[in-house]
Amino acid sequence: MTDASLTPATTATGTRSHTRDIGLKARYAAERRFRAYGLAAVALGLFFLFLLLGSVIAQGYTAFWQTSIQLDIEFDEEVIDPDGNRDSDRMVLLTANYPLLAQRALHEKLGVDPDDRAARRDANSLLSQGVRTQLRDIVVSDPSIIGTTRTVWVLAHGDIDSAAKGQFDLTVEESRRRVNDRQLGYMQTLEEAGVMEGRFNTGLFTFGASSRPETAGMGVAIIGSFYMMAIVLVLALPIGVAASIYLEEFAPKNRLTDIIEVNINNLAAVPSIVYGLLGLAVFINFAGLPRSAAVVGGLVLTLMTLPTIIIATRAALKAVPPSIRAAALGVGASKMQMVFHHVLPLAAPGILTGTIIGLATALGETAPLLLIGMVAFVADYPATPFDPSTALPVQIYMWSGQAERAFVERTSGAIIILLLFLAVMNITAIILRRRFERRW
Amino acid sequence: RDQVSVAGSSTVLPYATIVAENFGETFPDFPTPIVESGGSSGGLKEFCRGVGTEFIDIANASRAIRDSEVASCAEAGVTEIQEIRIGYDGIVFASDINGPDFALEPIHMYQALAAQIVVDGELVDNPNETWADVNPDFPDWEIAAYIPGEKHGTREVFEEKVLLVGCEAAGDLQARMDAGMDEDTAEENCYAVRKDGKSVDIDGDYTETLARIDANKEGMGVFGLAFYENNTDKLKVATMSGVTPTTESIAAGEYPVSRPLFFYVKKAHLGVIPGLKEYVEFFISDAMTGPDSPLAEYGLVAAPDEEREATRASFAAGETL
Amino acid sequence: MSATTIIAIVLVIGAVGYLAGAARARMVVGGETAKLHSRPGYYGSFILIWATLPALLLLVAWSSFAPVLIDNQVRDTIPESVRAEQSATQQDLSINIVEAIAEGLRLLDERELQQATAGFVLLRPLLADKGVALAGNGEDWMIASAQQLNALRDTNIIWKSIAVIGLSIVGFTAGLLQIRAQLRARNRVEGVIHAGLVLASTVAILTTVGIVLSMISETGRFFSSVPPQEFFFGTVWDPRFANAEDPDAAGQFGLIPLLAGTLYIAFVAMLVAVPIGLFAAIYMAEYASSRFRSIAKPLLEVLAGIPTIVYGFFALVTVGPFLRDLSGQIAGIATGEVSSFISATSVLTAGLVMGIMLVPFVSSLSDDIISAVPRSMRDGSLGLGATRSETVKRVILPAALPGVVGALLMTASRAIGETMIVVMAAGVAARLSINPFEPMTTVTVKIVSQLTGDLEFTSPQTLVAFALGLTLFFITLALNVYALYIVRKYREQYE
Amino acid sequence: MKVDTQQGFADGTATAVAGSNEFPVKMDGKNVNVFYGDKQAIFDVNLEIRERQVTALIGPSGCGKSTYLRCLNRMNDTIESCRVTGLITMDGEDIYDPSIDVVELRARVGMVFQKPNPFPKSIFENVSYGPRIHGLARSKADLEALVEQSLRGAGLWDEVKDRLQEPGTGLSGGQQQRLCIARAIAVSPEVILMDEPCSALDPIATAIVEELIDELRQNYTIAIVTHSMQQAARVSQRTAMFHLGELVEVDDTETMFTNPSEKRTQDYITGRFG
Amino acid sequence: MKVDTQQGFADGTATAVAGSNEFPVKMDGKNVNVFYGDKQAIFDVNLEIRERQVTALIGPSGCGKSTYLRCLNRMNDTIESCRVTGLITMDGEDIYDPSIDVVELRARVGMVFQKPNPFPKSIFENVSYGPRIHGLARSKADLEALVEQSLRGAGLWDEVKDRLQEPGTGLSGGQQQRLCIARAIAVSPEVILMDEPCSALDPIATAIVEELIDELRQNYTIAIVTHSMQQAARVSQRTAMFHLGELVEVDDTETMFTNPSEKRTQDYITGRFG
Ligand SMILES: Nc1ncnc2c1ncn2[C@@H]1O[C@H](COP(=O)(O)OP(=O)(O)OP(=O)(O)O)[C@@H](O)[C@H]1O
Ligand SMILES: Nc1ncnc2c1ncn2[C@@H]1O[C@H](COP(=O)(O)OP(=O)(O)OP(=O)(O)O)[C@@H](O)[C@H]1O
Ligand SMILES: [Mg+2]
Ligand SMILES: [Mg+2]
Repeated sequence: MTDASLTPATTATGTRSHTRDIGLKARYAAERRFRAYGLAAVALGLFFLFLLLGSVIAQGYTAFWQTSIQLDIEFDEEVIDPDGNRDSDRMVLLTANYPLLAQRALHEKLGVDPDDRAARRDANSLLSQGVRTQLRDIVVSDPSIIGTTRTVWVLAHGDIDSAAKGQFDLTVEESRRRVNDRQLGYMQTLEEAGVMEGRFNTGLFTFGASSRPETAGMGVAIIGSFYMMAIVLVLALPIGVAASIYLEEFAPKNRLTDIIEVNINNLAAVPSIVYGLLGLAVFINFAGLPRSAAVVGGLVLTLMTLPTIIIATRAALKAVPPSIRAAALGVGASKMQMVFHHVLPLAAPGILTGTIIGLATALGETAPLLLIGMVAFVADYPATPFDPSTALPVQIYMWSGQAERAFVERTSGAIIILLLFLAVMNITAIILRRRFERRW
Repeated sequence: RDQVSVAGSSTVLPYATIVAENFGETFPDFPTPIVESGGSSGGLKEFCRGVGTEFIDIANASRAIRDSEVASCAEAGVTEIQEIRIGYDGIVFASDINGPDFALEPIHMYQALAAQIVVDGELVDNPNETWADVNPDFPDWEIAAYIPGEKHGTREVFEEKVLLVGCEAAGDLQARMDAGMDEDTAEENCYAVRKDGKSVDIDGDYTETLARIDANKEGMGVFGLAFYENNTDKLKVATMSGVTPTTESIAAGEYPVSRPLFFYVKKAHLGVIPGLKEYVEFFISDAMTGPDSPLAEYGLVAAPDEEREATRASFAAGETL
Repeated sequence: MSATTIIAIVLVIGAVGYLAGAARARMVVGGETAKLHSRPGYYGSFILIWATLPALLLLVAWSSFAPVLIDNQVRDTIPESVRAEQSATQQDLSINIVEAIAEGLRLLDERELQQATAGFVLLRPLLADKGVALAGNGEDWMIASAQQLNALRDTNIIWKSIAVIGLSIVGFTAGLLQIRAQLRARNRVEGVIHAGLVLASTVAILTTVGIVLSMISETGRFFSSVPPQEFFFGTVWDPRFANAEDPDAAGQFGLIPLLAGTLYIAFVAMLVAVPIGLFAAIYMAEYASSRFRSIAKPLLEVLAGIPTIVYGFFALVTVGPFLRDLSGQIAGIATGEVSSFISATSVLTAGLVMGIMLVPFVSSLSDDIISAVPRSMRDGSLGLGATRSETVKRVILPAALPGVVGALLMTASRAIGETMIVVMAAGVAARLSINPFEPMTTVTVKIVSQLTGDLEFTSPQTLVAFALGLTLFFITLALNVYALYIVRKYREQYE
Repeated sequence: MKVDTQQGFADGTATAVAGSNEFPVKMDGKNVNVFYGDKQAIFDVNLEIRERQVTALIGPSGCGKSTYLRCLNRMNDTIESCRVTGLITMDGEDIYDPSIDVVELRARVGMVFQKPNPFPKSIFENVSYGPRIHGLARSKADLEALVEQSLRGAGLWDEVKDRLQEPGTGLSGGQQQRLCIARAIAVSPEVILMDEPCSALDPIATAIVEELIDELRQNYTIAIVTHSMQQAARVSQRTAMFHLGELVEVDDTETMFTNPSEKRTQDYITGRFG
Repeated sequence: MKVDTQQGFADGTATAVAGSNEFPVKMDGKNVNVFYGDKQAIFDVNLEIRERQVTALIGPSGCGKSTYLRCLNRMNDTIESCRVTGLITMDGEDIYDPSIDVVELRARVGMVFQKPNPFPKSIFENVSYGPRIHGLARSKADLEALVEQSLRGAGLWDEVKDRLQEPGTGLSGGQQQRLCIARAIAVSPEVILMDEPCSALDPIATAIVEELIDELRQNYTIAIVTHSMQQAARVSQRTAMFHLGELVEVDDTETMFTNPSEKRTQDYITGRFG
């Protein structure tokens, strides 16, 4: 021990007191600035979020209402089954001229002169062409209805829907509008009679793809996305966590693991469309899985999500303090037990965060699906993940390219639905994270 | 596989989906066909992968199949391909509804958009800044044209039917050839588009072009006729060579800028995939592609009667490429 | 018996095996489990693995090979006459019809079956009634083939069930016989888990191999028509227009402008995302109350989940015009002449919007990493009279640096791979420029547009997408190698 | 077990000062209560720390010594659930007063912790950290000199002088703790709080540190938590005895160890309870 | 500073055994060298740990005590850069032999670390973890009894019996370390390695633990690293003195402290070098 140790104290003696200048004012200013930057950053992030959400919701909330018309439809046997052989030939009920039933009912309601062809055309085009399937489904499910009159809400045409929501600029001259003045008059008549109103658009959730906005829905896409997310979750989470555990806890630190590590980081950077090429080559052309199927989409998205999950999981595993590992090993736990009993639970919040981010990215991804045939028009519900289906972002992407005005709001409506999906995932994650999160 | 599988051009996609949807409703026994988007190139590529249920049946295309593609198809065993022409797609120029009318000639577009034009006998980088520079009748708007990106088939039509024609009309093609270029080079040079930001390529679809015009009220965009007809309250269409684009004027051949749309069917699949034959027949029936059909209503320019008749006959006869 | 039933049975055997193994282990030592090498549960798992793993592997192998064998046998039933006139691909199609018929035949009852065997013409309406659509090209011989196919399938299923379930039982017994007190059951079970972990981590390698393989042949074709030096060092991207001096070339495929655009836009995006994200993370980890954090963090994460196409529209209709008009105003104030120096589509717009999207990638990951820095580090610094911000800047961030760098790398990767935002916000014009107010484009945009365009798919114009993809792949690979090196060099472990 | 208090005094008394009244009060706690959430850890403690003296806080594990010590430089502020009531003053000023600056306070009241917590940086940066943020060194040479002095002060210089740029976390436990002491004295605080600073040190290092503490006492006020009654006896002039969050007794160390007035103190220092 | 070894012996000799030859060798190290990367931390050490004895490892900070101790249950395996050469046997078996199951070894050779490292779980789970994975308790009641017994053994039972379900990390430093001791003895290992187990404990808890160590000696073999020569003298029967990675001397504790044969040992225990 030398006496040199005392010099700091002695040199400081004279000035040492709370008058010592430690630049407090500037440092506090810096502190406040720093804190303000932080708060500003969070606020900015949230501001952008709300700006985005606000604009989406403002544009899309109307999509949840669909203009419908209440008609008293007479299921006239003369129209449906003029020859009366519906029992022997099932095609009769399937191919009957159902739109005529609705048109007649509408003409009656509007008092359209049956001889005025132009007026009839205008009136007919108030109705969606979807009435055919709507009425057909009613009749096929209960043929005894033939001959009776029922009150049915039928969908209005997409243009009428847009007009009713005020999305057409009515100041432009009539010939430039999708809806002419006579039709506007009809609409007013129906509205005043209380038989035309915006009703909750359940079809948006249940219908499959359609070229007509009023009968287009996210049903197939929701199922497809659901299948894909389930596949991604079931495959990517365990594989990703297992790979991370191996790399972080078991793998010897050598060239090979370095290569794997670089590889994984790189896979996270590979543009998503390249995964589409991969999926096409491997899953469709090599493994022979069907095109347009959710299973292929799920596999492709799994591969795409894996790096994200692995990177986040490894970071989370790394953050578990070594003393916990030593403690577990010290009481004679095997490495496997150490990992599964102690390290993994402590890393769970981080893993969850990574998984959610990965899943969210996968949920919103379009480009790779383009190459495996999922950016497609699919009208029928997929029964299994092996049947053709689409996905939520694909539906958004496809609708966003449609010409009809009514698709504009539906695109935003679809985005809202996608965000709801996302919100559900996030809330689940928060709940799970709450349960796992421990500070030490 | 029990449903028809279609892939290809995004221009044909809306028509194909209308047909598919109606097909599904009209033939309840057959599942609704799957129609993929992905570009003519992507569609034909899938189409040419081979014959068998794991491959698609129909490729939609907004251009005719190329010889090299046919060859590549044949290599994979896709030898019998039936070509079906479904109608025409009109290409229109439109600007914001509140702007002035444009009476365009190809030469105006050429002078506004070409990378290089001939000024005083010299080939120089395009000096025109505003539409008024091109034609004093036009408004004093800074030139901002939203044209289809090079990936689009529409671009080619635009180049050949507008820029090249304009180039010739201006005498610039000749001037270039006089300057020592051979004809091909001169033509390519004619329709090379300026890259100084006055002309913006759009690789997305027409909604994007519309959004750009919404954002820049002094912009001029290229649209498909169908898209324009759905947005007549927002867009004002320009005449080309004095003709207003309508289905009628295009069908009559008066409006110059249009292109045919196609789809290609694997003959080998016809008897194998349930509903494929029916789908094709349904597609080319007058009920779908005739002048009063839903497709025409949507904006497809129906082919003349005799052409449709010929198409049907050729399909029924099983003619292949 | 369907595959799922077989799997279920095997799993049941496995479950029984688990119980049996544990019970047997206890029995061997007469209840004194302390004498066992491992806990009884491990013996149970040992049997579980023996009973299920080989059987399921067999099932997978069987299920992938048997259809090929069956297919061959069914092909043998194709009449000579047909075989003579049909090409191999046509036979494939015929087999397809046979399979459809076979499916349909299963739906028929005895009487109908009699009817059906009569001929295809009769069969078709019969099946149509059952909702099975058949194509028109069927022939009579196919019905026999279809019956043969059904028969083969039935036998196959029987044998498959017997073999798989048998193997499961054999495994069960074999496992049970091995149980001794000294059996290192835990080590064995952990060995299997370890193998599983190794297998999982090879997925990453396989993916890489798959990606390279799926692009390499097309890239080769591209380079056979376009010389590599023209692609890698070309400064003009204009694939449809040949260089005026060289009319033979298919076009100009200069990578440089795309690469420059990619890096430029990613750089601007990181310039936005890193400060916002990092500051947000710091605020949430160090200053915010846990309540605030628990609300703000998931909200910010929503930003990451919004599909990029939405951001694209946001850029197109909101941010782009806003910046353009703003620049007009500024120019107006500065020079008196209102001319926007920022285009509506520009590097700045794309970078800005992409940056917003990337904020949660930076913030969430960094927040977790920063929170993981041990408390004693904070105490040490605060105890010396450091302010919180000094503690963060000088102690916590350096300690968390490797993790944060990892998070940033991941973010940068996303920026480089992003497509939709760039398409809409920066345009598709491939230009070489250093002005951030003008449009540029990126490699990914061109990959997508060349792939999904209307150009000829055999032409270099389309094939270039593969070359671009592969190039991007190797560039990011090089970047990652470098990043790993940097992280290694500066890694400092705490505790 | 019998604890030999005599032996400790052989050293302790050598530096102890006769009357303690001549030392003014530096820090004073009045009716201090500390709560962790609902749980009270300190009950109504009144304890003064005298200037230029070493005050030792002793007591069984969990009795609140660390907690009380952490109140003195408001390190408890950093624990969200922790709440302090009562009055704690330094030179007569309420240190919990809103006008008091906690950073300045902590710069004046330094701290060495129970677990060594070097920063994951180089040894040099560990020590220079404090002077640097407070701007105590005018030049690089100044800083280097200051680092050397501090490391010498902590008896670590000879061991690390050749590897100042290596990470502080690579040192052994004892070396790490001495590094932390060096780090604390580098900012020359008025008061130094030490929470079992020697619990990870070997006797030789402990002796060095104890000697150092004794020297520091010339200029600084020191409060030290220790488990070793020998150590308390050796280095401190006043000793406070805690038990179950209460202050049992506080007195001159000599009195305390020879003639405690409380039964509990007596029992504790003779090892009779715990 | 003068260290009073006499005092320590008052306790130590009470339990010490006359001749140490009657104790068979439990663990034996022959020519042990340990490297951290290129840096050698242990040089050619030959040290045997005798059955049912307490062997103390002493020496100045950084001399390699912890490193040697960690070789004995192969905890060093977990440090990537660490390499061990030479032969270490337990009951005559080479513990570095590939056929040896390292998990089994660690179950037989328990460890208590320098820094308390409870799991971030409840107190009960902390203690019951070992017995659970080794299947040492047949029933829940068994387990509870075992936990209680272990906690009592570590002198912690009375303090935590009402809050067994609270997290172990919420305890004070000393309590945490005692929890770790309880956790280690809960699996009843053959050998217990303790790395400064008492450095965070107060004298009362230390006395309890020392008493415990003395009791454990009846059935277990113990190696303990300590900085306190009094402690070494009190609890150990054999003492090994390390310096700069070398084993300076090993002998019966009594001989070592009264009549060391090496000058360095003499100097160290009288506090003359470090
Ligand atoms: N962060 C905390 N949250 C809740 N309780 C705490 C916290 N820190 C300490 N305690 C409790 O407060 C009491 C006093 O703890 P403190 O650390 O002050 O004891 P100590 O006298 O320093 O003990 P030791 O000598 O073991 O360090 C203990 O009962 C402890 O469990
Ligand atoms: N993980 C490690 N990597 C590199 N060097 C290490 C590591 N652990 C210890 N050392 C070095 O090995 C030497 C011996 O360290 P060890 O921890 O065994 O000392 P010790 O005798 O236990 O000291 P203390 O009493 O301070 O705990 C020291 O010089 C130390 O710096
Ligand atoms: Mg304490
Ligand atoms: Mg040590």
